[in-house]
Amino acid sequence: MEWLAPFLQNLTGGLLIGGIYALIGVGLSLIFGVMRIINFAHGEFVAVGMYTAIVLFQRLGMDPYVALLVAAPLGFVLGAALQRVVLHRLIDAPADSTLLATLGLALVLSNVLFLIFGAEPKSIYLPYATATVTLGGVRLPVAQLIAGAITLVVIVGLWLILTRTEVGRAVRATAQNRLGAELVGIDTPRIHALVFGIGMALAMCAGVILAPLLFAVPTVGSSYTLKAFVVTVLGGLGSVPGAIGGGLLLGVVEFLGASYLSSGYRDAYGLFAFLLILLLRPEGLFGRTVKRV
Amino acid sequence: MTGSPDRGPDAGAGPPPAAPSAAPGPASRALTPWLERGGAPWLGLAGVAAAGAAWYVVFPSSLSLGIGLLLLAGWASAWDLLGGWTGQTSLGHAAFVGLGAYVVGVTATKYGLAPWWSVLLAMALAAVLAFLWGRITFGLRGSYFVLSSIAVAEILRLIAINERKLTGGAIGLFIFDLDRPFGLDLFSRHTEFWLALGYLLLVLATTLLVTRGKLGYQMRAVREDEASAQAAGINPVSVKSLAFMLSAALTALGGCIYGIFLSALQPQPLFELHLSVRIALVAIIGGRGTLFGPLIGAAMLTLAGELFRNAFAEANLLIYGLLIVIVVLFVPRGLMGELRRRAVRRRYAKSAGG
Amino acid sequence: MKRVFVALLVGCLALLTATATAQETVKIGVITSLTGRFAEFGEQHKAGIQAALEDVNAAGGVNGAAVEVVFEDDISEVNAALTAGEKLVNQGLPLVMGAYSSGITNPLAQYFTRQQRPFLVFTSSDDAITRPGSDWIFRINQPSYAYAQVLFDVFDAINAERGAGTLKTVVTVHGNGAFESAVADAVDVIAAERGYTVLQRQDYDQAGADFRPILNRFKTLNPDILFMVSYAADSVALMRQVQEVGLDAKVFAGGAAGFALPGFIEGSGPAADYVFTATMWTKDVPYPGAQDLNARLSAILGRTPSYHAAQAYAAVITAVDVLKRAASFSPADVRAALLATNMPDTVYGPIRFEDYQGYKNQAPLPAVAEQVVNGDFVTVYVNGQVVGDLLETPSWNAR
Amino acid sequence: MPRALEAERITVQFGGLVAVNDVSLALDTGQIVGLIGPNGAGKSTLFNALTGYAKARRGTVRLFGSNVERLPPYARARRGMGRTFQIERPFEGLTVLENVLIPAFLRHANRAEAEAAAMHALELVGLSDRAVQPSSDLNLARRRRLELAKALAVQPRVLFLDELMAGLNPPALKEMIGFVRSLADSGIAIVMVEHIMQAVTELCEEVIVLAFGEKIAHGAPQQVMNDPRVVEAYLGGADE
Repeated sequence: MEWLAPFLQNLTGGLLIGGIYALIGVGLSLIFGVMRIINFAHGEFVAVGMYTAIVLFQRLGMDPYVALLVAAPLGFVLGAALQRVVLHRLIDAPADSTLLATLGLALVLSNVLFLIFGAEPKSIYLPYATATVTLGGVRLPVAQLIAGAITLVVIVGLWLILTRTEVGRAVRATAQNRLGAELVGIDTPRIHALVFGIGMALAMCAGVILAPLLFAVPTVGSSYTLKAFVVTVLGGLGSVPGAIGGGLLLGVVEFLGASYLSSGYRDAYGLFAFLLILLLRPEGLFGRTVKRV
Repeated sequence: MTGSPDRGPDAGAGPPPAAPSAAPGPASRALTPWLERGGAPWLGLAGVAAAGAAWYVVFPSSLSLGIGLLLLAGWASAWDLLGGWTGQTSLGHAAFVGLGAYVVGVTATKYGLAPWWSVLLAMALAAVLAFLWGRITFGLRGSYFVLSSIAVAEILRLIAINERKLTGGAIGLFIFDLDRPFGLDLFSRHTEFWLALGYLLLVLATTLLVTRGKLGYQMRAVREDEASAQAAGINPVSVKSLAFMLSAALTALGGCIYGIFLSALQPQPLFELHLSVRIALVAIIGGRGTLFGPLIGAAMLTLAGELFRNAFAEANLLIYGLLIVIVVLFVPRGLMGELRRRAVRRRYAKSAGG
Repeated sequence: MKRVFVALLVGCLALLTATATAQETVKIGVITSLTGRFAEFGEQHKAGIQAALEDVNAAGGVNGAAVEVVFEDDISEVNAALTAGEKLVNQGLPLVMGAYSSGITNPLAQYFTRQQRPFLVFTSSDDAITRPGSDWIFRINQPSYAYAQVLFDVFDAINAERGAGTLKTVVTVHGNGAFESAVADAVDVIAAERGYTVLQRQDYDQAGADFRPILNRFKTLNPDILFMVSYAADSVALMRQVQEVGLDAKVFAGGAAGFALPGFIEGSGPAADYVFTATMWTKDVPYPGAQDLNARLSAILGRTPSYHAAQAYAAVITAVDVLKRAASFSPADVRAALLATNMPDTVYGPIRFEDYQGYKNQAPLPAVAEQVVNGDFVTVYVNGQVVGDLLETPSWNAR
Repeated sequence: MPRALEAERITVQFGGLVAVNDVSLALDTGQIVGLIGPNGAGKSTLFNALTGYAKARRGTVRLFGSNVERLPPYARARRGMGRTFQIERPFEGLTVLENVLIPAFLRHANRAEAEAAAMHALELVGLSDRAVQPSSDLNLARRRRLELAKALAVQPRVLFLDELMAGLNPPALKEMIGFVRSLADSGIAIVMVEHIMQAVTELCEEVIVLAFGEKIAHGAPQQVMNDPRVVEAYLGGADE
């Protein structure tokens, strides 16, 4: 049983990082589900979140977990504005156009971060960032536990909004059938702005949570965009619960792969899983069929 | 490389066939019918060749810049076979650039293979990779192909980094020696410039020939409407795969030249997403599904990059990001696509009015 | 649209033809990253070069002619660097120097070798630049091997102080860039030579990585030495996670780059204490004028300079010395002068170009080791000698 | 002598919903069969199952005696199934001639021959004077004819027409009816989904009525129209 403790250590490590992947993936999947847009700027939203936390910490000494209260509404407003100003014009354009527009947004965002903050990596040092608690022989980092708890709260909140409120019903109706939703009087452009705002808010929250754990560089976004893609494809494009499962799975796959196989291929494990899913079960582990007849 | 004047009529890449020419001047009596029958793009190709030669004469000390531009234009044109004419956006074409460069590097340094064999091998490998990749993704509905394209390029980059025995890992591969085909020094910037120009012309000529033939029309049919294409007896998966294989092989060919140009190969610049994105955006901004759009896009963005170097370079992709948003919103067909659409309208209006 | 295009073309023409004009000065070409992701280092280079130009021109330049530096920005990209290289070669400059990243310098070195023009490297430390090297490539700065070497010198010193066998086993974690991999390779080689055992070596991809899987794995191995090679962002994440995972080693060693920067201490907090790191130059090196140069560079930059600035300073001093001695500015004569270089007391140490251990035209300078003590870098090993206390690393529980 | 098309016991299901249940039909060369029924009766789904665009859960489809039910749509097209789409979709950005050139390539690899065949198809439907026009500029009636020319260019032996007559004005309708008749006379078997009763009664010898995915009547147009079940299906469908 000598292997068990390290295995549990790795498993919890993977689940904790997977929780953050889930938070990023949920936003991407929600946007896809409702708007049919693959948002290439999603990772950049995460990066914007990290920098927001850093600025608030450095200028105002604000604890990143308090900064969430600023970042979430800010992300919502920015996202809704982006949707209104840019993406709304493309609502009836081919899927490709919106995809390219978000790719353009991604480039603009990461380069603007570059212009403002420079290439130098930035981070936040919190005394409790390296603290741990031990539970049955497994060391759990405090910062990651807080991150996991916040992820849980945010996701449960989102679920409540989607299932228990009028707005949530409108969102789900729009996701199922935009035309039908319009026929029953739902203001779908407003719903789109709302959803894009929520998506960006979730991504920025993930960024804020990551800020004390990792480092921010302006180019960090693209790797999170890629992770979000893998997460959503694993879970099934457009499926919010799927994205949660996909995120946790990706975290565990990466962590175990890096622990027991080779760490150099860490990012490749997720990508291999991604291709394997496309080959064997393209609808994702939790999704509906996408194979052409 | 000049075209045979008796090509069939065509309206996709050139002027429409049947419209009887209004009033040919006496001097252009022989030329005009040839242009009408689709000779114009060949004339354009000759113009590209002449412009390339002019660059060589006028800027003899800026050959590297020229090589960079020609290769980018060639890659973007090769990308366009799949991304423009067939409508399958790829953000992973750096995979083929890197593959081409590495095949030349590995075979030259480890096995002493002559470069022309390496080039053939690289093109074949690229085509095989494209075939398998298409197998996995082209049967799926939605944006899976574009997502997978990033994933595959990333995986190749990680392989190049981790399989050190083959690729030299992160430290890379250094090409010190190459055979001299026909006594040509492949390391000379002069040779490389002409190779790059020839490469671009080859890609453009291939595009022109393909898009005027059966495959080219099948590619467009698949791009426009797969259900309709199937009713015409077209298997979308195999048309997409063929276009992808062609695009991949041509991109890898350019990668071979690039590998020789650098002669120090490292995974990071060769396989990175940045390069894939640049290839795709150059083609899209210039005009997808047009013969000269990708070339125009590459020329514009390269020259703009040189000009605005000091203003923008701290964030040197900013200009790409802004341009792509502007193009998507206001010029969705790209520069050449927009010009061509207007020209077609005008010509049709004229022929309908006259 | 057409007008914009014409304007672009004309502008480009003007740029390309605006090359060398009349020359009463001696021009040296410098290719570095003034913009793009390595711009931080280009700025350091610029500061060093500015200081050096003041000094050499005050001292009469090259036999009376003022020295001028032609900067070419490689925008942190290899294509632009090669374009710049070609431009400088075609301008007929007697000597060109550069660049920051090994990924950029390697292709440049290939190009200058083919063109048979001398090229002076002063920051890129990839071994492959001068090993095997070529007749035309010269390097002032220490190769990546030196980063590992100086830390193993420290390990040997610790073994000598606390008894042989105190430090025996090593685990290595490194980024998968060219430079980090090269240092990790050097660790393997030196460990084998000096009787240490490398238990395991793991690499990782990209900044912002999560190192816990690797560190958990290392923890089960109980290594004496944790050898880390990474850039700035990762160095902080690594030390934080080492503390978090509770990986206790007798020595934490940061081979290069990230660990020697002030940002490492700022970001890691107390976790940075006791870490040994290799650097190429500090204000405490026992070479004449080091403190003074450091003060001047600080004034120019408005912050603490990194060793890159000193390297650029040394490069200009060396280039001027070479051009003074060159029989003519022909490539062959400049190369001959480079080969004959012998500058025993520059602020960067004694500079001459030698062939040794497979290197060619490489200045055989040792690196410097520092230890972080109470949130500050303390120089502990210079020029083959221990110059400070080598503090023992307490276990994480005891801190 | 095998029949041109024989479909037996076709069943199509979407999730739990049975869209087409156990429907059979057969026809010979030169024959026209009409497929009618209220909206949502499963006509288009049956159509798609026959041409390969929808997956049949059960049942067989034989084209001149050989089974094609496992083949994808393009393979059925190659074996002689031609079809039009209810919402006509010309290939945007291509001219009228190029639109027809694409299916014509199926039978002629050589560009000149394919072009001649495409021109021939355009002449058949009366669009040859529009050959160089961008296809997006055509009006509805001409788009319909273009759609038909595209279907004809694959040289079908069995032709599926999906609401070809919908929205045409009386002269255009009359012209189209005459044209479909001549196609049948030239030896093509035709299955048509149609709402325009004039076209159905004038063209079809046999009509199949679908309601809620079931075949509820089958026979000559006049006879079927008087079937009480059919009347009820239409009325029932009307007040939904």
